[in-house]
Amino acid sequence: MSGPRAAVIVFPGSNGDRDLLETLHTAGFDAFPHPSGRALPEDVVLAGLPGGFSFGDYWRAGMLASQEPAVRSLDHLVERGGLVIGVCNGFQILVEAGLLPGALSYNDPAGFRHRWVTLECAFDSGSPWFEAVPAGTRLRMPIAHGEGSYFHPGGFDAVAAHAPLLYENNPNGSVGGVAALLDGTGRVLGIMPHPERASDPDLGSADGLRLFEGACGAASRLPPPASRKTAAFRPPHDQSGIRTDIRSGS
Amino acid sequence: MFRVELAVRPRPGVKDPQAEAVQESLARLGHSGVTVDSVGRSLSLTIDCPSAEEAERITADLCEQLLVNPNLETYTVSIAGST
Amino acid sequence: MFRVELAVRPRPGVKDPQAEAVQESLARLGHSGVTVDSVGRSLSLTIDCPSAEEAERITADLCEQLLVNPNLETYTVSIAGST
Amino acid sequence: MTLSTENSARELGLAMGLTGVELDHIVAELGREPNRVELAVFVGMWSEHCSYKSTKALLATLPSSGPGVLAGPGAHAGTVDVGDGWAIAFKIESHNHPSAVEPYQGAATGVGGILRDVVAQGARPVAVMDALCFGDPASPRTRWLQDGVVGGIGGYGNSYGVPNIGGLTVYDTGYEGNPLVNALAAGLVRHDGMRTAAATGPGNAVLIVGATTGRDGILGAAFASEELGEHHEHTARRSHVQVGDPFMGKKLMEAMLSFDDGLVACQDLGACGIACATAEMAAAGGSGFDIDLDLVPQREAGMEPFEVLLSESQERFMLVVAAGRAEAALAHFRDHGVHAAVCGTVTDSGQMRVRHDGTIVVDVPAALVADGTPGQQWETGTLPGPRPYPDFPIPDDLGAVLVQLIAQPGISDHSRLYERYDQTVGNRTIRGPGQGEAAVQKLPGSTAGYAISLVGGGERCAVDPYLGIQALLGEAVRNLGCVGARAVAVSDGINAGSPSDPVEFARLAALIRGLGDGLRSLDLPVTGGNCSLYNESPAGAIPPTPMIGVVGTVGDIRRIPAVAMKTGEILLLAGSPPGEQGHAAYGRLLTGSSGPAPSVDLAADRRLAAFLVGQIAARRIRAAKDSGRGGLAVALAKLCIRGGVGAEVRGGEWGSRPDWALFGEGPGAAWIATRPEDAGALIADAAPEGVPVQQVGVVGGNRLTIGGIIDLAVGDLATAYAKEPA
Ligand SMILES: Nc1ncnc2c1ncn2[C@@H]1O[C@H](COP(=O)(O)OP(=O)(O)O)[C@@H](O)[C@H]1O
Ligand SMILES: [Mg+2]
Repeated sequence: MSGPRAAVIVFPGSNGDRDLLETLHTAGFDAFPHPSGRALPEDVVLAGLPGGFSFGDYWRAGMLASQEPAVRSLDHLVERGGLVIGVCNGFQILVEAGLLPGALSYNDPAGFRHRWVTLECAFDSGSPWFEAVPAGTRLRMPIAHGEGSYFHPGGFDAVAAHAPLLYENNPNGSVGGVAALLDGTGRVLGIMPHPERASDPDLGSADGLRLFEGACGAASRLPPPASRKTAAFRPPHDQSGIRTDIRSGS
Repeated sequence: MFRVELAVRPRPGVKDPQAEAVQESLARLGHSGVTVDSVGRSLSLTIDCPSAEEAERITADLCEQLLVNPNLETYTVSIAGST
Repeated sequence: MFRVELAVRPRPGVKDPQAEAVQESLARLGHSGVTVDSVGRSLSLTIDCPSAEEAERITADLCEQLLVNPNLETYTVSIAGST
Repeated sequence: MTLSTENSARELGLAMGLTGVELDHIVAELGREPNRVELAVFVGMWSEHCSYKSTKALLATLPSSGPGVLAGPGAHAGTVDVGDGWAIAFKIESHNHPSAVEPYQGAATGVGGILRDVVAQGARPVAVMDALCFGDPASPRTRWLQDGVVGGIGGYGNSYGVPNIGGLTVYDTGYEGNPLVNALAAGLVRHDGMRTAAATGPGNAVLIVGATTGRDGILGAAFASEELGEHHEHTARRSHVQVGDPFMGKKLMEAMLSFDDGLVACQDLGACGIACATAEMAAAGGSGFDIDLDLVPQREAGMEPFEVLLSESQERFMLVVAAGRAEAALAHFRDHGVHAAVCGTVTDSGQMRVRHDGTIVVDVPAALVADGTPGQQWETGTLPGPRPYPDFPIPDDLGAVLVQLIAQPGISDHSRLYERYDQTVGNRTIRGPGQGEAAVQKLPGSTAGYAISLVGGGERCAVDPYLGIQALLGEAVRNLGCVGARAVAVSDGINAGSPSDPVEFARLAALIRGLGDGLRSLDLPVTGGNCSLYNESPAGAIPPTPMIGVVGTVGDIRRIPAVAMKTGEILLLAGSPPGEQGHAAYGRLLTGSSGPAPSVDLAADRRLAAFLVGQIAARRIRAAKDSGRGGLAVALAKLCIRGGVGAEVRGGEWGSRPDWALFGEGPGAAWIATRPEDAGALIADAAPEGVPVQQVGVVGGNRLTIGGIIDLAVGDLATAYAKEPA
């Protein structure tokens, strides 16, 4: 298998790892499963944190997994210019690990919810994840979670500039309808809905695949991992957290 | 008005998968001296009734009807005085 | 050995959909005078260490590092003496 | 009664539920009195739940072989060929009694248990479906039960990572004191990857893997074979219920499916735990087992031997591994984060021999324990005959009747319920809950797939069990036809009352006879199933309630009809509107009585299904829905609601009793939406296949109109459909 190397971190209790691997392959990555108990290998350009119930989601979703060695090595991958995606439980883990701000809390109304939802891309972020998803694009994919209500103590204003995807009909009480979040580099994406399950028209939608194809395009242009020092993408926002580049979607 | 604090925990001997998983993870993190005995739930209620005894009775009713599963869980109640 | 009881509850002002859900079930059962203020979680630990201060310190570390999400939650700890 | 009292073995055995005949048989076979631990093993293993002593002879009459069957009754889960070298292992299991007492954990462990059957067969679980029956939907108790049951099914399956792709929910006062919770699980396995329970090879190691063993649900199997008493008695029995741990279950599943080095046999630990697995595995392989209970990883200190043996702690398997490979096996399982220990060896003695604290506490023939019950004969009573509906005039406003029917709990929208289930994890679900007549998934890396229809309920079977179960079979076959699937095999779950009541036993016997005859006329085998008896509450027995799961193959998932019909399509009616007044939700609604026997015509259902499969393969069908509960009118209303689109159907087809034509529940009928250019060819193909098809209307607008009989805004129908029970 050729293509950029991508590791899918498998936690005890992950259950979306196979779906994520399959979708990364479809998008052109050379993807492989990587146990969460070990730091990531140096040769990967992308790490995927899959959906599921890592450590049973016991106590608080994502909390126990956020301490795993593979998660602790994500900083290093990001510094090297690598890409990270956390889907559903993976998003919870990224937030718990502090790689993304805020918190994911109990759905409002409470309870696990599976549903096909429509997301709208709020602005052009410049993030590699969104190369194929311009502002105004609508994406259809399923949600499947019980603790996916995005919360930030500063409210929506504090994160709007980093929230490229908003729910058309907020299914879980997320502040401002935030469905996904980018870090300051634009390379770390947390997303509560499941783009890896919207990766094939036979399954009802291939909209999610576009995120991965964008990432694969960007990752293919990266210099080989060993020689990479700095971020390979322009930061999408100034660091004040103020939204500078929003276009309204249609 | 009485403030009622209800603490619910697994009955001794009943399997407590949450405690086992938290224990496993703490061990992985190297916290070897810490044993997780149980993971429970807590509820804070305000009950509008004339006396503490009444509040206690209502709470016991609620626990039996809905809030506690007597076969899997035990509970303790503390009534925090009227306000 | 110290027994530590940790109680975590939603930070005031943060939404508590679980409490709302319990409130709804109570209303359905006709319990009108009861308000559900919050639903929280609790953890019972045994810590093997020489002093209560040490147990307290270890617990505070665990809470800060791991067990409590300060964005959403507050916590109280009680140390139940050595055994 | 405890095992330590000084009663004689006989008194103790009788008190614990064995019959005199059974005790005599045990003593005769052993040549001595059983000791107390042995007695407990017999009590558990010879309970109805484990031994099928009341139904064995009846079930033996069911057809169980067919061209696609790779493993039938007797396997962990029936397994059928679905093409591309893949097979589906599937089975239905009930967890009625545990769920009545502790709905969340009862249902969760029910799902965990049936998933372990699939894993034991060597298959990776790909789907769960559930069949639920409750009492009054508006009562607080039903809400509490349903909330817990649905929470438990979702809580286990969502975490485990297996999608729930459909099910059924029935509300009927007959289930008030005794709800039913049945679950179907399906898994994918390569033809050459199937596993067996047959333990062979003296000297091979016996391993127990997974969770630790605690005092969980000791003699739960015997409990499942008792009637439910008053509610307060449930409380006293709550300790029978297990706690599910989907996190452990998932780790264990991955560990099991990635292990084959030296694996000889395996079995899940369910009812009667270690006792059941040792006896059945040894009996299946014609071998014996020596087990040392001290080697079993235990969660609690000081467990009695019978407790360790009969514990129903969840998330465990027993394995037989080739001598010399045991160490590697232990390392494999521990790497996956689950407990593992060698706890015995295979022998050639034919005996189930159990040691505790250095002494032998059980030494009995494995085959005697596993399937040696003398069987149980019950008296058969006479069934009350069905009665026709009392005469009633045609209601003035049939539109209002339609609105009422579509709002009936059981017919109305279940999305609030199934939203609590993950339906798409695993990237296989082509049609999930609410998306078609049957669930559809695709095979790995292929456009071929398989479909599963799970149908059930007791209303029709209460009127006539023999015809009622056949009506269900017909419905399942039609459902599969609507998604282009050819039925291959059946798994059934029979839920019934106490066989000691002659009328209940007659119902049970009629159900199974009806099933057998129905299967024969459809040329379908049954590959496994489950019987849950003693479903009674102080109010009496439940209606006799079968659940029928049918697996079918789909040639090309890209050709199956759309989820909804669209403006501009032509509406065709396949089959004839029912003329006679067979049992129907409509009759019940209007007269309050349960009415005559259901109308059944399996040959017509079979022809209709074959026709639909052919036309779907020819890409001529855009949407299809068969007539089910509420008849043709409800089926069409649901098609309109799903697509948010109206339909205009001409009048004149509906005869002198348009109410029965539209709301009757006759067999062999379905709505088909097709493109105008395909309608001619489709109709031309129908006659030679013996399926009457006529063009009756068009899709479009925002009203549903049927001749001058019904004229309703689709929005109003949707509102009624979505209404929560008050
Ligand atoms: N209603 C039924 N129809 C057909 N086969 C049945 C039925 N009930 C039970 N069986 C078969 O009887 C055997 C024993 O059932 P069960 O004890 O539930 O299996 P297991 O021990 O694998 O859980 C199984 O092979 C099962 O398929
Ligand atoms: Mg149908």
